[in-house]
Amino acid sequence: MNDRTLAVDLSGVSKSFGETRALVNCQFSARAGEVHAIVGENGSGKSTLAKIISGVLREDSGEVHVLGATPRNPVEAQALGVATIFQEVLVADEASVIDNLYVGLDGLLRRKFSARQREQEARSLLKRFTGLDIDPSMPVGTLPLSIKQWIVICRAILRQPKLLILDESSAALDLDATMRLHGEISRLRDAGTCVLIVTHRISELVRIADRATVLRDGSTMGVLDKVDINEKNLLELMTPRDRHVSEADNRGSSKKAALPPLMSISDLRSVQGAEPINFKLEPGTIVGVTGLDGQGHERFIATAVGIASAHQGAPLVHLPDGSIAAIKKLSDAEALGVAYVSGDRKREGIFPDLSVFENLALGLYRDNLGPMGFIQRAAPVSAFAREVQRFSIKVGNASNKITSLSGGNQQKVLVARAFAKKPRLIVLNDPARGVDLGTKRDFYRELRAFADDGGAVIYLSSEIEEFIGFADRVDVFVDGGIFRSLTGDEIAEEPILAAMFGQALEAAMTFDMQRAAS
Amino acid sequence: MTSTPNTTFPRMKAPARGRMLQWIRCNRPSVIGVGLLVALVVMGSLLVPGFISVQNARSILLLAAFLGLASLGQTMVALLGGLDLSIPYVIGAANILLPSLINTGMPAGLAMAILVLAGLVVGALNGALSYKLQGQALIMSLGFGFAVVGAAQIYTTLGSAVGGNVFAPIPAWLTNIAAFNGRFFGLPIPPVIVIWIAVTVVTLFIVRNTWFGHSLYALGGSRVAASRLLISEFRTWLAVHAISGGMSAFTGVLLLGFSGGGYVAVGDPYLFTTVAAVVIGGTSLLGGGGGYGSTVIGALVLTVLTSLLVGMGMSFAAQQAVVGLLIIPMVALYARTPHIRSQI
Amino acid sequence: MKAKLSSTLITAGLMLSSQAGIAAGLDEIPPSEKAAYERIDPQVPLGISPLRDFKPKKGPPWKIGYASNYAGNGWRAAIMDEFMNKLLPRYKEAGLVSDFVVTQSELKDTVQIQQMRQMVDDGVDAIIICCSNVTAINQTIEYAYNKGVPVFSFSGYVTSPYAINVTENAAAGGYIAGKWLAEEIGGKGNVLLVSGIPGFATSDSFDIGAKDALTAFPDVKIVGNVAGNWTDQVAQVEVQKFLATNPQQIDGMLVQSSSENGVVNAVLQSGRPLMPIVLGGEASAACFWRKNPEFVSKSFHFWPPRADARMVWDVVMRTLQGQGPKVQSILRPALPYTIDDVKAALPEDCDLNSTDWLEPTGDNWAPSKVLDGFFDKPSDPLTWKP
Amino acid sequence: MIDTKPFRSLMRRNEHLFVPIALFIVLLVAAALRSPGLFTSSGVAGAILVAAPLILATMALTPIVMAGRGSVDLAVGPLLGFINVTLVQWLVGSGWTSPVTIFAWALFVGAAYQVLQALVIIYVRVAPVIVTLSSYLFLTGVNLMIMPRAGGVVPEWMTKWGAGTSIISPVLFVLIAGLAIWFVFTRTAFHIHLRMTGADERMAYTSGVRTNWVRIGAHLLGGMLVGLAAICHTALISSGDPVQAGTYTLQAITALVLGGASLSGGRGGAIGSVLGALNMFLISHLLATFNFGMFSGFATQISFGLILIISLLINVLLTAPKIQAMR
Repeated sequence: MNDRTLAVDLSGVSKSFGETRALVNCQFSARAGEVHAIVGENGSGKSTLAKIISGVLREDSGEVHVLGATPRNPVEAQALGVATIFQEVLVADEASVIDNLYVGLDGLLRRKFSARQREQEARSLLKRFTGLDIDPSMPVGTLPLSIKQWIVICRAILRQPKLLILDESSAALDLDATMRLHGEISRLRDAGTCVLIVTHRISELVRIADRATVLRDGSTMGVLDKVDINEKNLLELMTPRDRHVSEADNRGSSKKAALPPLMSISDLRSVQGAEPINFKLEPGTIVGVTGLDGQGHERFIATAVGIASAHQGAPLVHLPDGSIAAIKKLSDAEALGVAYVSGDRKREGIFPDLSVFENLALGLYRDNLGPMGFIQRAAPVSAFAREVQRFSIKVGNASNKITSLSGGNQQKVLVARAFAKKPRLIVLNDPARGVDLGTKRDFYRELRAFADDGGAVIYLSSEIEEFIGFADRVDVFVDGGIFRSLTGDEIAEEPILAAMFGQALEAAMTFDMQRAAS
Repeated sequence: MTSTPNTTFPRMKAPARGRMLQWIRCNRPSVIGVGLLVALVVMGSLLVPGFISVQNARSILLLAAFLGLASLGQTMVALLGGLDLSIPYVIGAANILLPSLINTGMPAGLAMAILVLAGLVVGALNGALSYKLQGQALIMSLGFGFAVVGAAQIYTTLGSAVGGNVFAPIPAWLTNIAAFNGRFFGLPIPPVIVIWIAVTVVTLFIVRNTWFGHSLYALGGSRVAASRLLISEFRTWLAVHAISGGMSAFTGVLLLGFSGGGYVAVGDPYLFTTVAAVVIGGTSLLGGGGGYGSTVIGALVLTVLTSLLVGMGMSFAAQQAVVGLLIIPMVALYARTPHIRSQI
Repeated sequence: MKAKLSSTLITAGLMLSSQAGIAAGLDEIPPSEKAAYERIDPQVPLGISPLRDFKPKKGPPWKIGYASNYAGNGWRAAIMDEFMNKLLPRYKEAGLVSDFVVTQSELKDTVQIQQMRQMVDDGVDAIIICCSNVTAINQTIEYAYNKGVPVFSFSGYVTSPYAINVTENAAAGGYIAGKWLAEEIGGKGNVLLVSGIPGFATSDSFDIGAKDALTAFPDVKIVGNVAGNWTDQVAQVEVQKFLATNPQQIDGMLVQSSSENGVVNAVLQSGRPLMPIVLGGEASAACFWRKNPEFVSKSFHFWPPRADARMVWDVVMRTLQGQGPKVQSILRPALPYTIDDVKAALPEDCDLNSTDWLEPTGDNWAPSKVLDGFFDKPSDPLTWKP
Repeated sequence: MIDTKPFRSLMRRNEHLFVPIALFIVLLVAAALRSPGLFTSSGVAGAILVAAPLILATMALTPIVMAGRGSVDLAVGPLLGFINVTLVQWLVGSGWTSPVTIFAWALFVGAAYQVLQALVIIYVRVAPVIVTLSSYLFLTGVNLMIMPRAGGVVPEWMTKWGAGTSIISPVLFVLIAGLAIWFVFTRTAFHIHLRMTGADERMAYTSGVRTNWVRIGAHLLGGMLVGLAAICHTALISSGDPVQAGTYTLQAITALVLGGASLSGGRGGAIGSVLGALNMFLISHLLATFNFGMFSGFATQISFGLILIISLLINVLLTAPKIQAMR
């Protein structure tokens, strides 16, 4: 295996975080001068792999060879010629653009570049990628997220890497910018750089990757050459054969009668200057919400539950007694029977120090306060038993800390918390992020059952596949407004993709036709 | 012993032994704290003659009671990831204002109530102004402390020949509360110990059984997640600072019986010992874990340790050095910060 | 062992200081007052006064500064009262003093240094300090001296050669107190030493003297030492903490005055039987004594505040008037008093919480006649004519 | 047409200095009106003498705070005291009084202790505020064990330092030496590493900054400055004192905040710290002119408290709109 042309060569690498096994006897190799994709579902271990290659994490066992050595930390990796762009946009807001670009390039005491050189290089680099003339002495904190993303990319390019790792790094870029990034990647590849792209976005890598390694549950499932890189092959390797999403068809059984809506939104602007949003949600429907990153769909979800305030207008909830109330803040949503579940469970979901039971019960105590405001435990206890059953949560001991559960089970607890409140409408923000397919299937089944009982669901996801066979309608956001609402057979990958990129429906159809023909 | 509201789920199925291990794992700081306490008492009984005696136990409990009362607010603020450095100054201010008010002819009980109320108000104000500051909130509390104690000293010095400290006849019942030979309904227990026990029980009950208590832990665990459950960080932040101010004032007025007169520096030892009690008890200063039950253990450990060191002939200075050295291993046991590698 | 060591040190110190004294200014002292210079703390400077030929820059009337470093006890309060309400009006009327500036540094040397320098720069004619750190402000005193501003330290000395110390002989006071206590407890037992503020002149001198006295009583053991800061509240807290953590028997309390009432209360609160305690002049403790006459046999004026204040004021005025102080340190001995003196001074229903002081009767502490002996051109400051 | 861009960017980078500079000017004007004596040569000399230890102690805190993780060093006062008492008790007591020895000892002890703290923070992974709290208690105790009460003498050559009669004084040179160390430090890449580490440690770490070395370096620099502060303090009080140096901790933190540094890291510098310490000095100087008498100590305390509160609130108001823009 010690091929000289191999920029990266990992064999038998394992890595665990406590109980969780992120990588199990994983094999991976990439050559100089190729674009190599690392693909897998969330939680398949691809980010862990990238971090081991870039020296941030150390393997528990196995062999790691990166550009002829084994980097023990980012400093060593960088000395070898590795540059990594991490998932999170890591910038120091208070520092200037120059400092953010050149950080880590100097010696411990000696500066390697003159101030003038830095200033010019920074200006021209940013001009090249963003097309904007940005003052490099500006503090980064005042710049928009997309520019920050470019700063992080430019930081890596400045290092003239022999190995460039992009870990889901185009998240904050629009289509045009993604194309420019891909151009840069091709240029680097042609100059002999090995480029690793870590992603779960199939469409992205179909276009650019020379080879792809697919991970599932921390192990290598296979390596595809350029000609074999297509959606079917990738999905086959990424997901266990017995658990394909399409098998679980939870689509609404029939067309709903024209019931009065549960929620209606008219002429709402969640972002200033965007197209006004009109949105209706009838009982029994599941509406998917999606868009490319930064297109306002996340902001819309936040506005719908009152976490963010709208720039204009407000979502209205139609109550059973016929009255209508507006959601202006989160407490309004709560009072009107609208529940919210976030997929970012580490940040806005779980309480890591509390038990499994408390994590669920915390959502219920306030509705069940007894005399003198004391907490009553009877109702939460029975709700807990009911929800554990419903979602078949593997709890172990309910008084264990929630962090003792797997990610999927943690997420189930959070969804169960929303269910336990018996809401009329559930809003979910990418709840299936990083959970296994079994859990996803449980979610789809229970959400469908909830809708069939007269509830309604708004479901945001960045993965198109999630909507297929599940959502009754998919609203695709572009530039802060709903670009297109898709229903029925339109809920398929190509039309949604086309809508996400702001293309006309016909274009999507021709695209589809062309594919069918080829 | 811990007050973390990790309610034991009613239908526990695990076998008894596993349950025990589980419990120990969940309450590791408390277990370590109690273990340390027992070890110190055993060492004391072996090394210091007269260590195991009613007299000594009473002394230790009395000193621990003051520390414990002063640390209540600190514990709650620490649960939210903050520190209240105004505690010693509020204690000092209350300690000089009470005799000053008594000198004006006000009944001592009324004066005490007014001061505790004033402490609550000052604490709430501190909380309101420091809320936005996050990392710098402790400096705000320090500034508040300076301002409060400065104002109190100016007030008490006006029209008095003594600067800072205040001399006044202290009612016998107030002295009795804090005296070593104090009696509680005829029992030879200084009432302040009973007060501490009562405060502890009430606090643990409230934290376990009210929305406020659960809010504390929820916010300490994850601010955003808590806000999604409509827990107001501002209100809770305000409340814990108010409690801290109120408890500091309460400790200050109780200490009057101990000091025999208004003595502004009576609170000084509590600047860092309250933090030490909180930390040794096992409440993480990063927010989230621990609780007042832990702090009670921490206060007892600190006081027993001090008594042991004195008994072994160590000077005050040496005691302080030993306490300082003890803090790092204790924190390293249960509140290490994660390695940067795991934060990316 | 320790006691022995310190006693050797003291003896050595005594010899040294007396030699220096003979060489320098001790023969300038009126023979009748030489007794006050026995058992002196070896660090007290005894040279010829640097201000013998002092002439003020201007005046009268003069502007006097009082750089106080503490205000938290009744003793300091009594001094302030004497300065502000008794002496100042009288000397203003006589046209000798125009202004009296007070600062307070809360026991922080650096703050006191700043305040004193500021006083000099703002043009005071003399500075009074009290019971401060022995060496920390020496540079500042020199600074003041070079700008023509003499500094007077009362109730405590500084080692600077440029200051005049007007003080009681605290080491001798400590010796008397220690000897009395040892005898009072029958020459045998455990003693707790309650110091003033360690590192400050009077406190250290007193302790040196007290320990020296106890070397004569090998069965008397000092089992602990706490700092009472010359403040009842501090002493009460510290003694209570000591008693709480030390189960052993305590037979006597060697207390520096201005905290004796706190110590008495601490013992009462601890539930232990009352043991002999060294009393100074606090009216509160004296009142307790009046009500419990068997408590102790004797008490002492170690540093009566009002008399001390009058003495330093007198010396400041005389120096500014160019009367020429002969020596660096003007010392007074401790004065004993008995329960009869207390009965004469306090009514039967006296106040146990009083903040007053018992003072030596009349002019006993520093009679004009005696002070005259310390100056080259003596004259009563109030009747002095330029 | 004048190019205002460099000026604007300078302004932007130094926004946090607006408040301390404004306060400094106001205080100077007030001092000129109330106490012209301050502006004489001996007035300035005295100011340098008295303010030098606080200025240096505040500067010592600066790199440590800049390194982030909320690492305000609570132990700076007791460490200053430790150097002070060991100088007087051990060195002078053993006859080692040459300036070289004294300076070497002060710098070495300060740096060594701070590096020790850095190592505990890095490898034991205990939050800095707890490490320094532990140090505070430990050193306060140790200082009293080394020297139970104030006293002792300083070396012969140092006794003259405390006079403070002319502006050009040894203390001024020590102060300049401290500023020079700082200036040299800001010219190196280490300064950028420090700022970046404090601003976002994860970013710095992944970008190849040796964050552990940076933290050690920050403490090393801080320790050397504590050593210089201790020398100035020792010269000021011409003796050893186990207790009083402890008060520098709270004073220096106050001065640091008054100087516009952010305790959350990344922001701060010598100019701000020096201004903060000078403002503290000027405030107490001004208050002393009012003849508060017995109140003077209390008036100073309440003023420090109120100014600290106001200064923090102004900082919040200045930075609040920016944070919102970021979201």
